[in-house]
Amino acid sequence: MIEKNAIVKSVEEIQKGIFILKVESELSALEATPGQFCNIKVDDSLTPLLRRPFSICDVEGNIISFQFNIVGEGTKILSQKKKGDILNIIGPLGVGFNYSGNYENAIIIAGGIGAAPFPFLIEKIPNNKNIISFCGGRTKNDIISYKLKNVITSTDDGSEGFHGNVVELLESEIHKYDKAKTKIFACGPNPMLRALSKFTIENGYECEISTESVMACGFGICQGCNVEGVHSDRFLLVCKDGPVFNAEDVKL
Amino acid sequence: MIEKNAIVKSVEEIQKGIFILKVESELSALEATPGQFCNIKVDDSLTPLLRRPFSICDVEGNIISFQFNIVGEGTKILSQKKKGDILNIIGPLGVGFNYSGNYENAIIIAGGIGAAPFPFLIEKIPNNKNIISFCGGRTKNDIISYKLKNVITSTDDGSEGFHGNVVELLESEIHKYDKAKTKIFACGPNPMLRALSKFTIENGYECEISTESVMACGFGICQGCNVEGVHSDRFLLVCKDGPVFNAEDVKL
Amino acid sequence: MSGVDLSVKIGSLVLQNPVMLASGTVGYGNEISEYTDLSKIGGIVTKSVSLHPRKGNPPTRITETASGMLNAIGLANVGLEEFIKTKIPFLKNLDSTLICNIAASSIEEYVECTKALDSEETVKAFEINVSCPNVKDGGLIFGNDVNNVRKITAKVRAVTNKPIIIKLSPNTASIKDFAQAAKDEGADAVSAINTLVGTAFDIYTKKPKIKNITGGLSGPAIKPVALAKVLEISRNVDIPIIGIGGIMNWKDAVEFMICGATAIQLGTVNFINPNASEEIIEGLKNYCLETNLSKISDLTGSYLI
Amino acid sequence: MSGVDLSVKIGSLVLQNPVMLASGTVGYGNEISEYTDLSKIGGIVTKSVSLHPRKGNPPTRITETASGMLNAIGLANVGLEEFIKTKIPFLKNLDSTLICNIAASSIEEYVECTKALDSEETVKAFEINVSCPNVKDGGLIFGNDVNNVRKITAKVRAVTNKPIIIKLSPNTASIKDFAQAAKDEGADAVSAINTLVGTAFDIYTKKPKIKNITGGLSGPAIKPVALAKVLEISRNVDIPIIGIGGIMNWKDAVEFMICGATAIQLGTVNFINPNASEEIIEGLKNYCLETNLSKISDLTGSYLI
Ligand SMILES: Cc1cc2nc3c(=O)[nH]c(=O)nc-3n(C[C@H](O)[C@H](O)[C@H](O)COP(=O)(O)OP(=O)(O)OC[C@H]3O[C@@H](n4cnc5c(N)ncnc54)[C@H](O)[C@@H]3O)c2cc1C
Ligand SMILES: Cc1cc2nc3c(=O)[nH]c(=O)nc-3n(C[C@H](O)[C@H](O)[C@H](O)COP(=O)(O)OP(=O)(O)OC[C@H]3O[C@@H](n4cnc5c(N)ncnc54)[C@H](O)[C@@H]3O)c2cc1C
Ligand SMILES: Cc1cc2nc3c(=O)[nH]c(=O)nc-3n(C[C@H](O)[C@H](O)[C@H](O)COP(=O)(O)O)c2cc1C
Ligand SMILES: Cc1cc2nc3c(=O)[nH]c(=O)nc-3n(C[C@H](O)[C@H](O)[C@H](O)COP(=O)(O)O)c2cc1C
Ligand code: FES
Ligand code: FES
Repeated sequence: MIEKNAIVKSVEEIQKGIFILKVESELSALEATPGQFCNIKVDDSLTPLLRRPFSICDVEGNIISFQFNIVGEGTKILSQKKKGDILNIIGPLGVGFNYSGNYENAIIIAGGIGAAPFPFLIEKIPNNKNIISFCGGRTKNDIISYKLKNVITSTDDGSEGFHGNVVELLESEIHKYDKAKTKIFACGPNPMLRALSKFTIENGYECEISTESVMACGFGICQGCNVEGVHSDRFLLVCKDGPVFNAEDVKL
Repeated sequence: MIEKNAIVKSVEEIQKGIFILKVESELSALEATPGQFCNIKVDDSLTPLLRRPFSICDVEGNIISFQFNIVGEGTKILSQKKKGDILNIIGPLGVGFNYSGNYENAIIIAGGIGAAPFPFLIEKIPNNKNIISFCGGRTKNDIISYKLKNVITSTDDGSEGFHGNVVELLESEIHKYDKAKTKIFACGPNPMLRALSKFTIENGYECEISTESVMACGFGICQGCNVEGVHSDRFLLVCKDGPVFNAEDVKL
Repeated sequence: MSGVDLSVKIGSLVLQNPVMLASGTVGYGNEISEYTDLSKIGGIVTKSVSLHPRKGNPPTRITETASGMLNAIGLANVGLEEFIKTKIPFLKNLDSTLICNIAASSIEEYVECTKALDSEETVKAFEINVSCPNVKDGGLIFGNDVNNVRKITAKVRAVTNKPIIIKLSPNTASIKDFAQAAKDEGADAVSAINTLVGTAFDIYTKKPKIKNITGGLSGPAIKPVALAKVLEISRNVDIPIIGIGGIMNWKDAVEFMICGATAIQLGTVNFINPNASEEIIEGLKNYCLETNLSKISDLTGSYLI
Repeated sequence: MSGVDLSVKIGSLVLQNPVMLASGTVGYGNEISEYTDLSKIGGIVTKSVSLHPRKGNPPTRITETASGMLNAIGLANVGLEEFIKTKIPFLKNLDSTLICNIAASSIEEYVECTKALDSEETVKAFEINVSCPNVKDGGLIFGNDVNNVRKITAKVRAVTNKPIIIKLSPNTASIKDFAQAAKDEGADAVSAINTLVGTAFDIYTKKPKIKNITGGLSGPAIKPVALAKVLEISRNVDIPIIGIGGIMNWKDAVEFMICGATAIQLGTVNFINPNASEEIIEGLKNYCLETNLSKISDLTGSYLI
């Protein structure tokens, strides 16, 4: 975990409203684990005041990519960055996905911009595993499959792929995979993660989810990013204990 | 007085730390008087919150120029504007120079960035008048003579022109001009204007000075830009009663 | 764009919409009328008027802070007589609801001013400023003593039948007590908040950036505090509230109404965007359409907590 | 870079420089020690410790505002026992001056906590938090009653000889009365300010953005208010003041010291720039050199008004 000025290499709109930001950073990107995030100060102004957290999307040498959509002022400012701009970044932060283990099928569940951490995960998952990516969105325009592998899609409005949400898609497909040899990695909006956790817990699937919470610091000093734990009498911190949790360990 | 989005045409650093910003605006630049100013929102962020006032430096068709140096955050942001950026501008505001009248010699006194309003004034002063520009600065690097005419310089450190301040320079040169046929137009830091006013009042020269004050609105509603008047039992407002005053009308 | 009822009621006063311009931030209406159509707004509150003209504080009167500004204008105003003679005639022609804000250095002065203006037909209501932090005589010394607020309200109430709004200070631990006092003595509404006391110093001259030493903090920086004060009153006292503090756009206005405001006032934003009022009225209308609200007054106090 | 004496004194406590880290914004020091060298700072104030562990408020606990943030953590902390067992050993090795901040729901609890920690050699002073706006039991109900502050100070004073700092609430009309009460009962210093009460609502769900409904406003937005409170105490009460509120850089720190602060604390800035403390110490040193100040303590209260 270090704080560093990174140099913007490019900001590209890969599809309507979805951006890939690439920065060059001395921070040892190589030490990062998929699912970890960085906390970015979008400029040196007092508004927005706080850093903005983004999952590490991809790492190539000392180039780190982030994938994001425009939500409010912070992401709008990020989307307007130009090559050569300086961004102050803290990271890598938090606990990422545990992709070791002897599963055979790695099932990725991405809801909308929840696709962000998976290019990096896919790269790190050992070659002998079978990777399937389920990507859901409201409409076909909301499906993001940037650098994903073996993509199967679902849309709420049926405009592409399975007609329904991505958890329903998973439920209809999961019988194809041997439960004991399957591990699920998911990221997306809270309602999706809630539905998914319910399914994986009830059906005994191994499942890790990457969660979100408003954050002030991103590294454990503000206590602002708490989430109710299942086996814990204190709250868990998304930035330190997460953002990736075992589905059965948190109550979203 | 209108509020309009203007399009940045260029920002050029004409000498170390001195910038010319050109914008294209529907606001009837042609109606402006030299010495008037515009109040510019440097971006749509909440910091800096208030607009920043700048004298109109020059007008060519619907292109308005401003000349400025970097003081704090607002001017720093302005200096980084790119062609095509949008700036919200209110103007022209305030009372400008009264350059009509039957004087023959127009003497311009510019202290540092106080040179800003004079290109426009020089353009408007009738051709049959004799224009002399006295420009002062701390060092030769602080002398600004952008688009000025018949420039005579002074520096506090003697690195260029007269060794001393610009008021002392004026005092040493003024005997060359017929008092009754001379009008002085000045802009610069308050101590300079104070010294100048003292001289012109004591010696009976006609003199108009362009003053500065912190401003919130720029058009008379906040009462924040007051200055002590000489003949007035209320305070004068720099933004409405000024920024240009007869030297004998204000106590700086 | 039809079918939305934007009107709101403050006591017997009906406003065509909840957007008003705050005292001290639009003078007497003339300058800002070049930028915005005052006939469209809910109401305009005049710069505080006092019995006699006040020169106000010497320069420097204002300074910028993070997302805010400090001001110590010192209630500079033309005084009652001049106000009636020269300002009211202009305001009469604006076709806007005029609320006269009154400041004073003694309880008697509040009463005298109100009495004198009561007969002015153009003046539709009074806002009593008991919360100006920037003058020694009057203002905050009243605003921080609940008994004074009680007395002033009662005495002013006795001399006018027009709606009375008491403008409260946020510089107190329990604003609800002041709102309750105002209500008890017959005020029709309270407005909240006036500015917070603040200061700023130059680190090289070691002098305060504003001559008065302290000033009143306004602008977006104070919005969370203002919202909490409005909510506190709304949850404890049954009186119409006019919400003020850091409103920059229609979303902020909606937030105040949700927290309990019947109407809102725009202050500092007028300096930055003199057409904010029209934009906010438009935004409120669209919000009502978007959320299927036929009467904006239903928004007031609609918080879910 | 030599010849500047940055040390300051708070009662009998000598700090190597005036820059401290504020309670609740650096946990117990371990996380931030990865970003900044804690042995260089003047002191570190722990997250408020209470007699028993507190889970704190459920999510959402924080939200951003214009140049500020609201928090309602709800004094989440490990409790006295765990603090002594696991946190103090780590803090002992940091080679930094440790000040223990204590929160409580009753006067007895303040006393009990102080007593238990008095024997811990690592704890060099106590900061008594009578001003947390985010819990129902304790905190602000003490902080807004001058008699309670008086009582708490007296009782805590009776059980320790270590320096006592009373952390004051800004949510009051007259903070000087509270500082005077603290002084009268033997406190060595006051710290000012804790957060201002504020709120924010979602305009579509109509729910508060933080679960606790209101939270504490911190960050640059509150700096002008904090400075005014420090100045008010400084001009009226002869007691060392620790200035807190919106400090982002060394200039802000200087401004607080000019207004009367002997030392300062960094809060919200730690979240944004965890190395701020080192940068500010460096900036203070340079300012002293630049302005020919051989002892930074001469800056305290050097305002010219
Ligand atoms: C661990 C983590 C990883 C994330 N990874 C990504 C990613 O890879 N790509 C991506 O597009 N987004 C990601 N997000 C969400 C992203 O942080 C928000 O979209 C972003 O902060 C919005 O900032 P804004 O200023 O544009 O929006 P605003 O709504 O103006 O922000 C206001 C405040 O709310 C917070 N906020 C708003 N939305 C969210 C959210 N969904 N989660 C957390 N805080 C939020 C902001 O940080 C800020 O404090 C991640 C969030 C977390 C916690
Ligand atoms: C009528 C008028 C005309 C002006 N014309 C010019 C011009 O043509 N060229 C130019 O370079 N400058 C001009 N100035 C000064 C210019 O407005 C300031 O330099 C600018 O506002 C500084 O903003 P900042 O954010 O960079 O500085 P900061 O110091 O960060 O600003 C903080 C606050 O102080 C105010 N402020 C700072 N310096 C001044 C100043 N000298 N005068 C008034 N307010 C100030 C700012 O407006 C802002 O409110 C003019 C000022 C006035 C009043
Ligand atoms: C420059 C200035 C002058 C003000 N003058 C007055 C005044 O004369 N009377 C009054 O009641 N309030 C006065 N106020 C307070 C405003 O009416 C309003 O309550 C406050 O600014 C908070 O709102 P805002 O954050 O939208 O500005 C003044 C505010 C400013 C900024
Ligand atoms: C997230 C957060 C948690 C805080 N927790 C505490 C606390 O436990 N005890 C306390 O005395 N103050 C607490 N504070 C208040 C700070 O110590 C400080 O007084 C306040 O934030 C103002 O300073 P700032 O503007 O620099 O943040 C907390 C502040 C924040 C932002
Ligand atoms: S974001 Fe600060 S503790 Fe997690
Ligand atoms: S700047 Fe507002 S009145 Fe002059």
